[in-house]
Amino acid sequence: MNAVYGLFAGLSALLLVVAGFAVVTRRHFAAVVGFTAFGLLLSLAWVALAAPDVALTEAAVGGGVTGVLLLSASVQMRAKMEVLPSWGVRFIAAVLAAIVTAGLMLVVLMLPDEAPTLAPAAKESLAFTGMGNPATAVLMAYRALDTMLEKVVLLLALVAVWSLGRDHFWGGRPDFDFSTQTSGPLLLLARVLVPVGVLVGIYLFWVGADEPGGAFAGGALIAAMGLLAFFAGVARPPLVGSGWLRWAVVAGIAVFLIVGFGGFWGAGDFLAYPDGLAKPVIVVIEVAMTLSIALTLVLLVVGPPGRRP
Amino acid sequence: MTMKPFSMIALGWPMFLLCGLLIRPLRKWLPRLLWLAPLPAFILVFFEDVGAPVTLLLGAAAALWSIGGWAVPSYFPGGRPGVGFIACWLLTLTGSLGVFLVEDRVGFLVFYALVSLPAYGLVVSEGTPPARRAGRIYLGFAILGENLLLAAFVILSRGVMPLPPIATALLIAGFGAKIALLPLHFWMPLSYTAAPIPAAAVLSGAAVKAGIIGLLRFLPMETTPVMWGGLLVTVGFCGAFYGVAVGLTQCHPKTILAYSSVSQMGFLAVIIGMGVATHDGSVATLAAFYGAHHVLAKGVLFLAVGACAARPSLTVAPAALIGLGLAGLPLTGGALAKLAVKAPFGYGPAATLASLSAAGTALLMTHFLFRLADARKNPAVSSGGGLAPWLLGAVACIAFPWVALSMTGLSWSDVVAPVALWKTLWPVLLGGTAGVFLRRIRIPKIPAGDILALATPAVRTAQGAARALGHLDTTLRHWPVACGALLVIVLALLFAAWL
Amino acid sequence: MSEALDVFTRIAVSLGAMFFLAGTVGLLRFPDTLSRLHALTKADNLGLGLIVLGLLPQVAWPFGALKLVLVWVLVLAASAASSQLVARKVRGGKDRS
Amino acid sequence: MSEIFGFTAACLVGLGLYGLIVHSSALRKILSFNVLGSGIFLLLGVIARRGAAAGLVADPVPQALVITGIVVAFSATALGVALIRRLDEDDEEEGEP
Amino acid sequence: MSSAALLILVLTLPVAGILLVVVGGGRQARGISLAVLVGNFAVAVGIGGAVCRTGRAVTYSSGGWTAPLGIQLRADGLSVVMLITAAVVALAVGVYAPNEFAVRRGGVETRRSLAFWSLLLAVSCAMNAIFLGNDFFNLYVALELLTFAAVPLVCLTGTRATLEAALRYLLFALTGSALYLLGVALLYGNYGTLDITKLSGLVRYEPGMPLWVAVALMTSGLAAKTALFPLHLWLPPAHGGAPPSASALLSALVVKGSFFLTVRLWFDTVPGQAGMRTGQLLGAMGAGAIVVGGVLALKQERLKLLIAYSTVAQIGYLFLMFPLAGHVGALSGGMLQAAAHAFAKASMFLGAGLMAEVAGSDRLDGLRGMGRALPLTTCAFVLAALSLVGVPPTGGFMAKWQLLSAAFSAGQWWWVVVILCGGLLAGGYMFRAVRPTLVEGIQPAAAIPRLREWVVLALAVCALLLGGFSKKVLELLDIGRPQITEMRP
Repeated sequence: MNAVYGLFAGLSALLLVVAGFAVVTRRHFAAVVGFTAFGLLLSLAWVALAAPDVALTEAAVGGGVTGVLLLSASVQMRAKMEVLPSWGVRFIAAVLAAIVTAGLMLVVLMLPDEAPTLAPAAKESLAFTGMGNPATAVLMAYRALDTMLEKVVLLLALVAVWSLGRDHFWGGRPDFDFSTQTSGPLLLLARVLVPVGVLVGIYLFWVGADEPGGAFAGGALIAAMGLLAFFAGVARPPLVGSGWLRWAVVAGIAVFLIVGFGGFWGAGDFLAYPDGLAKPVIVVIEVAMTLSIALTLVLLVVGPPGRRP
Repeated sequence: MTMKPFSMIALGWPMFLLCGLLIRPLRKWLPRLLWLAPLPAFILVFFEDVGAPVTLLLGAAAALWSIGGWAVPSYFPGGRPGVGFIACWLLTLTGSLGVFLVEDRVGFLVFYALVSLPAYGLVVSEGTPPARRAGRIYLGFAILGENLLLAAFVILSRGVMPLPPIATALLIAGFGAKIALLPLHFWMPLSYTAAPIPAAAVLSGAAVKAGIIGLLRFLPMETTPVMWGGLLVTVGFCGAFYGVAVGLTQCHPKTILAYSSVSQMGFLAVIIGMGVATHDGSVATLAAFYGAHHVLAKGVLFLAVGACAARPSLTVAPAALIGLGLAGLPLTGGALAKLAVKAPFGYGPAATLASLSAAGTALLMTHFLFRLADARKNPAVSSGGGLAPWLLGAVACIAFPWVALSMTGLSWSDVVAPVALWKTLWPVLLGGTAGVFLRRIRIPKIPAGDILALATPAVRTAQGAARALGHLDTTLRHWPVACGALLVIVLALLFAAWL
Repeated sequence: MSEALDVFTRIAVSLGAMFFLAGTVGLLRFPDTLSRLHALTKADNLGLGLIVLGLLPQVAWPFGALKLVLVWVLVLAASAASSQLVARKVRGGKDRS
Repeated sequence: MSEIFGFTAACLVGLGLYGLIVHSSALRKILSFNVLGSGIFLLLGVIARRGAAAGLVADPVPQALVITGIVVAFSATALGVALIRRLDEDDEEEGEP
Repeated sequence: MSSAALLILVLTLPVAGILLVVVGGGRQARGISLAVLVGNFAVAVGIGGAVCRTGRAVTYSSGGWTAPLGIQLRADGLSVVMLITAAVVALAVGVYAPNEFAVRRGGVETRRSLAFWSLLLAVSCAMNAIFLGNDFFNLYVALELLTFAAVPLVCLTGTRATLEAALRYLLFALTGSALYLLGVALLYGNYGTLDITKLSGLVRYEPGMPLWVAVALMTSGLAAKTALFPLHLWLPPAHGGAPPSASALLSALVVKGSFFLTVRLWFDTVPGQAGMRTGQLLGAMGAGAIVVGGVLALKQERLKLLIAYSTVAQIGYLFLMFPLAGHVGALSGGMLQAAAHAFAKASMFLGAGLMAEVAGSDRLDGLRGMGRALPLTTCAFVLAALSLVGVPPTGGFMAKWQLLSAAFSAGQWWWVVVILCGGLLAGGYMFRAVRPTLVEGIQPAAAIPRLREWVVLALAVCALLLGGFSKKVLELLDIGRPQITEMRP
């Protein structure tokens, strides 16, 4: 047991060091690299906390796609070094942050000994949903409304990112052009890794009902493959104005809504799943959602249209 | 808002006329129809029982609005004031009549706002820089008064008995701002000087009485603590004499009339204060009688300023009658008003002061009459017009108190008794003589708005404070500062909740 | 039997971990990018291979094992490609000049 | 164990807040925001782990909240980065002519 | 479907609208959006009817999963008033939205048309979700949805200044929501539920330091998103720089979202439990907002910035309800103020947009002659200003009346002074905004469709009517409130 404690303590220390480096260093690029490493380490922490679903999501998003996003911004930035405020400001900020941290630590220690939990309730209702993975049950059944709203958030973020383009590029392709030095290895990687990766992504979402995985982790993996394909120049980002793209982007929420209102007819409530059909219906939603998530994530990273249609 | 059905008609009618502004062909005719606007309210006075004070004040106010409305076209080129002027006129009119008719508190505040705020449009309608300045100051006071009254009314509506002193203080301050009680008076000379003559007439005569009816209604004489009566009497007398003193230094007839209003409103406050001090509710009717006479007299005197430029021969003599009447010239309506309010003053020092203030009024009116006569040689002072309304108004002003005398409990024989005649005559003689002598002395000029000149340092301080707040805003809007403030707020909230 | 397999797992995973350690030391100690890269890829690929090998007896046959091997192969491909890219980037400047 | 990660979460929150206050460039603020967010998520993870009951190793509800939260935080990052990139492009265009 | 299902309908209808706009491209965006907004309004009124009829709060659990495991939606009097307000404002903005957001001739979608209409619907959706939410995490997602809808609205024109304003807004709002989420996490850790109704029952018996840490974090996070002084750094540039229809949404609705959540937190979750000082602290910040916002508004030379600073000041009034909590009039006064400000401010921003279109800029000294050029708009402008100043019988007046009443009943006279000073300042800055429009002057001829002017006027009239019907509104606000059992000493 002590060894496990030591391991966790070491992991925590490593996390803090890397995060501290990412926050404190003056070089933007280094900070972003540090943050990506932090994301990967964090997913280890999630495994330690018995949250494999979160670990997968964190690895795909926190360490993966977010890293790419931040990297793309840091590469483009003209200033490579951060201009920090005066010593006094930093000191006051550090004191304030330290007080908050200390307070939080105190609160962590004061958390009730008998932790209040919804685990029994979740477990009890698990049978109705026909799923084996309680986290997925929470996401897709108990708190499905959250998940739907969250997908709207994602879609809206896409609209928001698109709205940052320029008027004359509207309808065109995002300008995500890193293929100036397309090279053999990258090409090879794209050709080999992308199909396998997409397969793994689909697998992740498929097993998500019963095992760690789920639509978001799967979608994020597929998105990463898409980005790799763009990097290697194997594929081009789609036209923002194209019809299929729009349909694909909204598919997840649309199916959600259809199933939701179907619930009135089938089970008397919005987003209620008919007895025995819960799992297939959820899988249908997840198929559409995985597609939409993958596409939306890719589009979020490649940014607004930057070339004339 | 609660009121009697006929009151709704009386107040709906001007609003209906206002809607006429939306119809383009009607717009041309509306200025000529303004005199019709207050008529339903005027008719209402004769058959609806609204209580003696309201009957007196409302009747006089409606009559003045009608006369003033008749005079409006003659003061504007082509007889067509701007749409804004008409709208403001009708809105102010509605408010001015509405404060007498509405029965609930919120409704009173609504009409009070209506009589106060749109009048800004009347004050600034000439668009000159002094008019705009006067308008700004007027509006500031209107909003100040409105806010004070809001607070007072909220306390009133909580129904706590006895009324907390702060509520009474707020009421007096709020209505005091409207009736230009010292030291909240300086907006009055500025705005009456700036406003066109018919507007100045209705504002000084009718609109200002919203404050009087407010004091009468919300400071019931029977129950308000005596102390407040004393305060009103003191402040009122100060205003009565101060108005005369500063008025004497003025040249422009409109400004002199405005200072006379300051003085007269002060005197009215004294009457109300006497009522409060003696817990005698009947004084309300007497105060209303005095006020009603002032409605017509002051309004008509403003019209005289315009009429004088057109036909001096038909103006100066009646104006002298009315002006000195304000001071109590025997057998005029003003004398009746003065006699009516004799009773509450008794025979003590208050009575002496009252007589002295009447002498002061006579002095100021003499000064006004000289200036009026001078002004006809100086066309810059006023553009002429409105002869017929002026004459009608003059007749109404002289006749009205005789008609309404019975409401005060005085009889004809009381007012023609030699003692009564002498009582009202000597202050007039004293003041008039002093006025004639004063004409030979050069009096130092004080700018209209008197103590406003002293406000400059205060304004500078305020500007400095505003600049400081601007710097504060700039500092707080720095990212690290705001972010740090956020954390400080977290800690402060926690600290406050935890302790 | 299972105990022997457990012992094998322990040995193989520990060996793998040693290689990772060595790779990390190399990354920190070597003077230039290329040699760091060398240390890292060589050691890590081998280390991961040993760990996968060690874990094979512990997982369900055949899909679990297949997944593990797949993980190794994918990492191999990715690290090969990325180290190539890094190397090219390092040399890129010199080539052009 | 929950304390260890709980303290780590608190420190991450503090680090994130510090970064948010002192950094002047938006990119680093967004990065700090992500660190801050990670701290909060980790705290939820600790709460989930403490809530293990009824045969489940953790309370799945906070875990699901974290997954939703990660998506939301990512959306925020994407929007922020898009804004930064657009502003940088504008800078370049102004600089070039 | 029962009337409770209307709750889910009002949530999903705008979502469906967004999907249709994205799929249909900007081509039919306007038509779709207007249809959805009309439907949204109808459903909001329907919910209002249901709540009035039953005299109780209407609740709905999605999927039949009841709290604490599931998410409950709940419509009480507060929700209904704000729902209808938001629906009216959103619809008005939709009708007003100028041609720049319509589709170009030939049916080609433009960036702005797609973005504007979907963001408008998203604001509507997020507001509905916030007003109906009864689960703090669900509310977090709704709050973020609102932020992501609001930020791009700021920079729809794409100028550098607006982009910077948007970025600053985004970053500060994110900081705020992070603090909020931290508080939510602590609440869950201590009570094992995020359902407001359940929580309010639990915290009564087990208050303690963790609860107050959570409440402090959530409150300050929400205050940052509401731009409560001194956290208002982002508001003036964002609201002052956005296109007018966006500014109207931002000022009238978006800041009310996080404010509404604060109300839910303080009045529904921990009612009557915080000490005297917390309320006073929030009230003090509100007072600071009223004074600093008012003075800064007085100093502005541009109409839209003036209105933006007036929003800073008016937000201050909203927070005066917290020190007065527990006294009759505090809650209703604050909510009335929120609704009245929504109508009046939307009307002002939209009106300012029309004036800027005619005059070519929104500099105050360039607005002379507006009274003649845009009579209806000027009329609306005056009405809206009166409501903001608090002149009877407008909604703003009734709100102040309620707040003052609560202040007197609490014996906290200092808030009376603040409210009265605020009224004077408001009179001053609104005078500065309105006066030039009433002065004679010459404006270039510009064809403004009458409909747009009527929309502006209609909103101002709503602010006026809110005062006239305040009795009804006050009754409505009381429906579904937990009985106030304890009055604070």
